Amino acid sequence: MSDYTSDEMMSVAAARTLRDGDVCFVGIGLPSTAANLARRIQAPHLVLIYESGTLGAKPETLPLSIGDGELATTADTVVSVPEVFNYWLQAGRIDVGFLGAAQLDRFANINTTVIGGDYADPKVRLPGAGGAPEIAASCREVTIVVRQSLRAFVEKVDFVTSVGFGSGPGDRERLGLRGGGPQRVITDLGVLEPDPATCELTLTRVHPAVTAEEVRAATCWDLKVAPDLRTEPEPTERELTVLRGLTS
Amino acid sequence: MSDYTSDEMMSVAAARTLRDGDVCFVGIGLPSTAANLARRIQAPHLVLIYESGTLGAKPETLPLSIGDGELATTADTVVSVPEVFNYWLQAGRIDVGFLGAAQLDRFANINTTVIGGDYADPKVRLPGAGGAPEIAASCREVTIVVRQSLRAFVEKVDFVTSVGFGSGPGDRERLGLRGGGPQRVITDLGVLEPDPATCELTLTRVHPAVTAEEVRAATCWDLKVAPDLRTEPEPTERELTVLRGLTS
Amino acid sequence: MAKILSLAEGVAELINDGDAVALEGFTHLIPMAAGQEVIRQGKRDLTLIRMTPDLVYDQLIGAGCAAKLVFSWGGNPGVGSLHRFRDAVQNGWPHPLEIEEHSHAGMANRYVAGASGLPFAVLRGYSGTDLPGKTPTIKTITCPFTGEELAAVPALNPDVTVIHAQRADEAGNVQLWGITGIQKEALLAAERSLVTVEEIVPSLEPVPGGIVLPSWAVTAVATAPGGSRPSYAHGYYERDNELYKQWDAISRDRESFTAWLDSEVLRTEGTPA
Amino acid sequence: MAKILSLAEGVAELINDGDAVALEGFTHLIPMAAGQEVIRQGKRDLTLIRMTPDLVYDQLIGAGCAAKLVFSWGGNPGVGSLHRFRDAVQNGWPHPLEIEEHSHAGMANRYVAGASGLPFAVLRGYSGTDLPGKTPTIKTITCPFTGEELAAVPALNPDVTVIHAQRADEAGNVQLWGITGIQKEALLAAERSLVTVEEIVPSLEPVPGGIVLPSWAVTAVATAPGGSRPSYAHGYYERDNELYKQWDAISRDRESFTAWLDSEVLRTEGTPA
Repeated sequence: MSDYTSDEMMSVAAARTLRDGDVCFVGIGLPSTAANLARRIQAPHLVLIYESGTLGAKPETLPLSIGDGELATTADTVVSVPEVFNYWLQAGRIDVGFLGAAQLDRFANINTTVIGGDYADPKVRLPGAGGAPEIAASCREVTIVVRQSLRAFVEKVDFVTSVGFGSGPGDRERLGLRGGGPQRVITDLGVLEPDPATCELTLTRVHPAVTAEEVRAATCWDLKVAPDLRTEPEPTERELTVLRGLTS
Repeated sequence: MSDYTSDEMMSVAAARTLRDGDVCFVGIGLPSTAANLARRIQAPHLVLIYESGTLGAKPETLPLSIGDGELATTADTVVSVPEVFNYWLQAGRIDVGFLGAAQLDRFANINTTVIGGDYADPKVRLPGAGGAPEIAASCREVTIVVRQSLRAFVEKVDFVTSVGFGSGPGDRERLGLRGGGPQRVITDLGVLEPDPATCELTLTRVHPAVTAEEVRAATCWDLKVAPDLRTEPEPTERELTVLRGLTS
Repeated sequence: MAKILSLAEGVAELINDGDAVALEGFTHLIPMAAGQEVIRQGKRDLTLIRMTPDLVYDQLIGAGCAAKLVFSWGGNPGVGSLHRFRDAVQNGWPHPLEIEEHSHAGMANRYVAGASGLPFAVLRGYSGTDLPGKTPTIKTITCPFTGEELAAVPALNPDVTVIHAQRADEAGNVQLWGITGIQKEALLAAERSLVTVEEIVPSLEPVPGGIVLPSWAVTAVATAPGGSRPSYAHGYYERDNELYKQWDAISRDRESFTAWLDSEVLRTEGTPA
Repeated sequence: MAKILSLAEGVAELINDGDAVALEGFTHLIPMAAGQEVIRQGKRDLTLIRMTPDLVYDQLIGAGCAAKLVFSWGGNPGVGSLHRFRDAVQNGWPHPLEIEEHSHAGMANRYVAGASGLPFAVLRGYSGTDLPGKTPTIKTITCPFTGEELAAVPALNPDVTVIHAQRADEAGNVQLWGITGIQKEALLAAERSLVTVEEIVPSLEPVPGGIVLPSWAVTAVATAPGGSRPSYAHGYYERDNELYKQWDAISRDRESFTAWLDSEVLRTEGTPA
């Protein structure tokens, strides 16, 4: 096994969660990397949908934006932006949505809007919502990919841009959110999954050579650890080779 | 001047009302005949829109249906049916809508749904609304083309499929109808126009050799006649030649 | 991914008695062969949904397959009446037909809402007409920003939508072009879908004005060459306007219709009239 | 019918101080040259509407043209932040910027409502997020058929929409293809429209995946070759990803941005950076 970075481990772990044939709504950056890796390893029929309207894109190289030309030329079809949001996302046709986060809380609610100060006069103005609130609402399941740190894994997000499980069990149903919500958070340290009873994110896997205590130390809230905590297998040579080919 | 039929006179009179550059929402039958005649005479830049989604169709021959293949191949662009109704008709982009009628009343309300009996058990079941209610509502103006008879020009329509002026002045505004409503009714006997004050259809022109009394006799209500009643000029040789080329 | 089936298998597997079924295609690509297969398989109590019932539903209604019709324009385009539709509404033959009547704009927006996963659609429509008094699925809604009153209509979500397209590839991706009408919305609004195609090809070459429905959004594809005659398939064959005109005489009385049904549909095996 | 103008004439005639202006193009065909012409002409107090402000609005905001921004995602795609946007929101430089913030789905549907002549749109959106509390143009509406609560957003109807397209014909019919995004809706929603194009050709050959905006629905067309760089024009030139990355350094502080503005926009005549 060659050396690999924690970011590479994160991408590989994210890619492994995708099943062949899944229809996947892909954001740019780590999600796009993971989805394109999965398509070359265990999920050759993964259907990639970018919010620019490209359905079934099969890019050779990783796009920088969600609207690079190669996404259109390799897609099964290109539809308008209203159509991708209304006919494809909102209608519940997407199996997996990938999201990033600037801040995340124990119920997997996401902030990508403002940090510090208040909304009208923020300390840091982030890009905002984009497609995320409706991806979080409507996909059958959501995978969040984010580096684990005290800055990101907070007790309470400064702004709820996209809803995970709100304040706990029953909230998604009350809010009329028809997708299943976040089913996993993949970080550079491990994997967190919502507890089936409480919806609280729980550490279920650590990456090789990472301890549960290290993950807890990078989390503001008192992170629960699953009794059957497992270790994510190391990246295979094939995974690393393909990943590095994609990102080089 | 050659002989011509009253139907030919009706088509010619309808075609003459179209101005070059008008954007025209065309139904099949007499409206399509009139619009295609106008495009070959005084309105070469008339834009023909059929509800099948063909924008700017330029058919060589008269289509039998509103979705004949030639409409698509000659169109500037073909859009979906929801788009033609929402983005083009409802948004108020159409100058002139053409409508037919099975029954018509003095306020130019149209029935194409049922005649006699009641709605649940009609004497005659007609095709119904199609695009007409929203054409009548949204076009800047509407031209109705219909043969004049006691059967068609009734005191009160059995069913209001498409609104002309409702029960009189102010009704269109009250109903939220944003188009200007019917500006003329072209028949095989003459032309009726709404009185600017009362909205009541008034005979303003008769076709050659037709008298106002003949028109009144073919109308159930007490049809008013404009003080400056004029006679529609006979079809020109050119109009007849082109019309017969289209319909043969 | 879409399954590739025969037309008979597709109709048998996807359409059940009592289903709400939309056979769509706006003047172009009308799924006539599929309609006749539904007749041959003796499906009953169907709620038939379609903007323009056309010959395809005149045949299904006359053959006794329909309990209800949801529609917006029930004529023979450019010719006149649909006599089997009229006979069912006026005289209850072969049995009474419940109707739910809209305008084209209303029906189109109902399919859009259905395809979008919304329970209703908003439009400027029906205002001042007698339709809302007869059709309970037309209501009003107030704009929360301007206070304007507009029409609201519920989403259409058929159990099954059937459309005809020019072609599909071997993976079941469907391509159609020319007048594409309401087919995408009708298909995406449905629980299940059957697409008949002129041919299955190894791969789909892009066509100007064409749309592609991905295999994973389609339930089944079946080849049915000529499957929309006497409607047409742009690039394959033209509309048979003569047959539309002849339908007037065939369908005008019950006897001639029944004779046609017997000889052209019931005694054939998947060959469109 | 669309008038054929120069870019400078088009911006001068169509855009007034204080207008609500949408320069649209979703990642592809972003009207960069038009944005820089707006800067050169010193337009002020604009309400800038755009789903993804991108470099084009970072430049307009930094140059002091904007009073308000209506948007859904304000980042440099694949790179990071829009520093001029952040500086305006966080520090009020060069002057305070009012914001009206939505999601992509909300903005897209607002354009659809605008293009459709409706006062509002309905979507499944925003539920449970903090956006409705900060954005007064998000309300709820109840389905009159099911009783479900959904989000309602008001139509967007810009005074002017500007888009970039691959080409137009001499009559002013506009054609674009590749990722067509939200351009049709944004243009049809506006009172007036300006389309910059790579070239004007004698006639438009159909292109797979292409859309045509008829001349009579467009106010003015202006040629601007390379007019969407460093965004791209499918079939003409590719996205300049390096320039997107370099923008991060150029825009990061006020001095380097001002120097760039001075040398690349203000001292040039219609040549995009």
